[in-house]
Amino acid sequence: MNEERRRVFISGNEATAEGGIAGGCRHFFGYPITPQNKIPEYMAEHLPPIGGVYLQAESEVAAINMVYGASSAGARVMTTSSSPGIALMQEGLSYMLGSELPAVIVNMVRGGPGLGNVAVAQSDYWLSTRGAGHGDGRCITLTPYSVQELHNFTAGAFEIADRYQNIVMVLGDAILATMMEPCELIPRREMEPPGRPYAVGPHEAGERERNIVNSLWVDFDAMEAVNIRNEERYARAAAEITDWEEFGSDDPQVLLCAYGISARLCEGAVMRAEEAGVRLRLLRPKTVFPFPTVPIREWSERVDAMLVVELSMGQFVEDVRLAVEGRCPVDLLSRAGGNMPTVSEVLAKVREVAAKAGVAV
Amino acid sequence: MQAAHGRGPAVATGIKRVHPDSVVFTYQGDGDLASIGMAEIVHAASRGENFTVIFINNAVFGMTQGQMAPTTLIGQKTTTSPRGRTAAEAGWPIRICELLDTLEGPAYIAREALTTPPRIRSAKKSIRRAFEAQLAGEGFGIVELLSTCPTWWGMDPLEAIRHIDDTMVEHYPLRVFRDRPAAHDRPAGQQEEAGSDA
Amino acid sequence: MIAMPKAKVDAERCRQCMLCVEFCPRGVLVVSDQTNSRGFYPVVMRDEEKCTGCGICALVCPSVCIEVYR
Amino acid sequence: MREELFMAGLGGQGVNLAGQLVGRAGMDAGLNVSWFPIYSPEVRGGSSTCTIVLSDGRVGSPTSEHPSSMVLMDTSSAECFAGNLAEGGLLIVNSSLIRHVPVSEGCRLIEIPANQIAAEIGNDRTVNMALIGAWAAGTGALTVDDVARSLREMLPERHHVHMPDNQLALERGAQIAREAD
Repeated sequence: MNEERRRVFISGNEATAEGGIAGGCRHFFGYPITPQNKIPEYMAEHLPPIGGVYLQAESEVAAINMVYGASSAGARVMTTSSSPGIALMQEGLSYMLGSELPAVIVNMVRGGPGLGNVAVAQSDYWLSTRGAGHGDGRCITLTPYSVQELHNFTAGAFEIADRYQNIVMVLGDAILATMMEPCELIPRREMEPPGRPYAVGPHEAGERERNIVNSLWVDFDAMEAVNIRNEERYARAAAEITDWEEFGSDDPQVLLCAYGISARLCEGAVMRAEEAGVRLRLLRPKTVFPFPTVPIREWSERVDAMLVVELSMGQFVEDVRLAVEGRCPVDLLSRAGGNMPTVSEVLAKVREVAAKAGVAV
Repeated sequence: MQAAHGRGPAVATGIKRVHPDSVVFTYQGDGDLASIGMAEIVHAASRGENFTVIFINNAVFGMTQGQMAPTTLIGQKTTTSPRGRTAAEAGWPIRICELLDTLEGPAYIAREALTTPPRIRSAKKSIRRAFEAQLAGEGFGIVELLSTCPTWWGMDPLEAIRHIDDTMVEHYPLRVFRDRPAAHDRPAGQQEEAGSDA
Repeated sequence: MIAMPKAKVDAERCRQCMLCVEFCPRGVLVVSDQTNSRGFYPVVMRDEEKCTGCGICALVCPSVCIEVYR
Repeated sequence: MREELFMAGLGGQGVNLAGQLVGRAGMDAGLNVSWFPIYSPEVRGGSSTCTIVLSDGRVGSPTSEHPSSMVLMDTSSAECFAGNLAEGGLLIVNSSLIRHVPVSEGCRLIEIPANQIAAEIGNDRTVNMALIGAWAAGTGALTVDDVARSLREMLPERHHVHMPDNQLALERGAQIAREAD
């Protein structure tokens, strides 16, 4: 695409909102919660002048059900929230997964459980990749690590949601939401409606069968069929959209695994790898569901040890261990509640992990 | 005891049903009580739960940086109604006291304003009365307090007080809506506290 | 404890909203020329003899940082 | 090239705006940058800090353990944060409010009477600009012209009337920094 892209210095929240608009979102339903308030505020400012709809719901429960309605009516629709609000949305998420409907949800994760605090955390990893409400459905989960990626991933999420008829969760955090960085904006343009043959809405008599959006399947086989279709979607997504980036030594002794803001800390550690005296490489997933199992498995046969860094008490590390299947030691450095390890602490842990694995330093 | 946003009346119900002799109250803002917690407040009031609700109405979500609330006035600019609230987009501001006054459950319902010394004294009196209703086992009491948010209204504190007296009370009239049994028959927002030195 | 009524402002907690200055019937409160550690110019008593200890300043103070002795 | 700047002051002193200006000016100068704030929960009053990373390579971590430069605007910030400065780093303090600050050996200290400069200019809101001018001249990471140009871009048109005051404050700060070296 040969369009000129404007480079601006903006916050992650603003980049996310503008990403939504660039991705074709014209309907936004939300409810205030820190640290993502700049997103609904941006939408309230920018959507009505371009013919879009911004509506502040009375709660997150209402917001996600407005999303459910708008999606079933054929719209590219989005909501954003932060951890406690996403927890409230789980009913709606589950209904949408059961009804096989697309939507884009952004979660700027904050400390928890409970009301927690408004500081950085990554403790909604399970909520997003496993537990989007009851039942078997799962959210395709993207993990940006910069303001630019928040913008690009949010914009691209609508396409992915429609392709797999599934919810796409963009998993940010309180730092990515509030920090500012340069960002090249994807131009807004008029977009065709996504053309969902299953959507409800007005149509000429005889034009098509009437559509029913539903997640109630009393018949066992019909209910199972929904789950099988979803599993097929996830298998296709694993083959088609699994994404990650690697950075550092081509012949690493220790592989760092981290996503989102933790990957930024690890990138800092790789830049100072000589201080640890270890050859170091970072593998950072850009998608965590589907998960980059294959590259992690491949590295597990070549490195002496892996170190996972996450701002939760050991959620993401489970997926890494499932990919490694015991081929190499996998250690964990975790902080929670708004605390983050420093780059020096990451490097100290790398030294420790390397020594344990018998790496000559 | 900290409850989730909007769930205060449900949590208070749980506490009061375990400890009926304890004094229980909730302290809720307008976003909390009139938006996400609308179901909880209506049902607690309808059940006539024997606790007291202090309801702070400043017509804005203050803690999350000034978004539109259900009580935001028509035309009022907030961070999520940047061109001013319109009824067409966001509906009309909700009058909680009037709404709860349609229910049989409540014993005491009043709206006061925290603006001038006489009005603040009147508010204290209403709060006292609501707690007395609880102590006497008369049931649910709520006092709505119109209060300022200078930061998100973009006013200095004095302008904000004037804004309540000049504008907000027009939509939210100061009144004792319900006092059962009507022990103290008086209009809100006017009467001096007995024995006051002012 | 002194016999004379007086209002005492906790300068550290004062946020210079000026409501007490506005409502004081005797006009005995003014803004200090020194900031507190949070960068506000707190209210101080100018004319202690004129204070009647009526308590209006404490009543209107949103920061609850005025105590009245009488 | 990599510069990690940490700024701290009271809410209302313009810490974040000045930090965003440095980030924006870094971007305009072709660098990779990040600006990362920590607010205290209170809107009025309370401390306010931010970290700006400028780099011609990857930014990596947007936070900094030992910033290579610091701008501290009030007493409590000086007490809390001055000790975190990197070895050989540059410390710029608002000497109108900060009377004493301990400086580690090998670090440079530049004292800018920023409130006084702003008072002389007759514009209270230029305190942060005097300090940023000193930072630019003291580190050489950006020029004062870079910063002024980006400030003009950042400010809404209706605030352009304040540009001469801001420019003057930037230059006064820079001048004191140059003389200190």
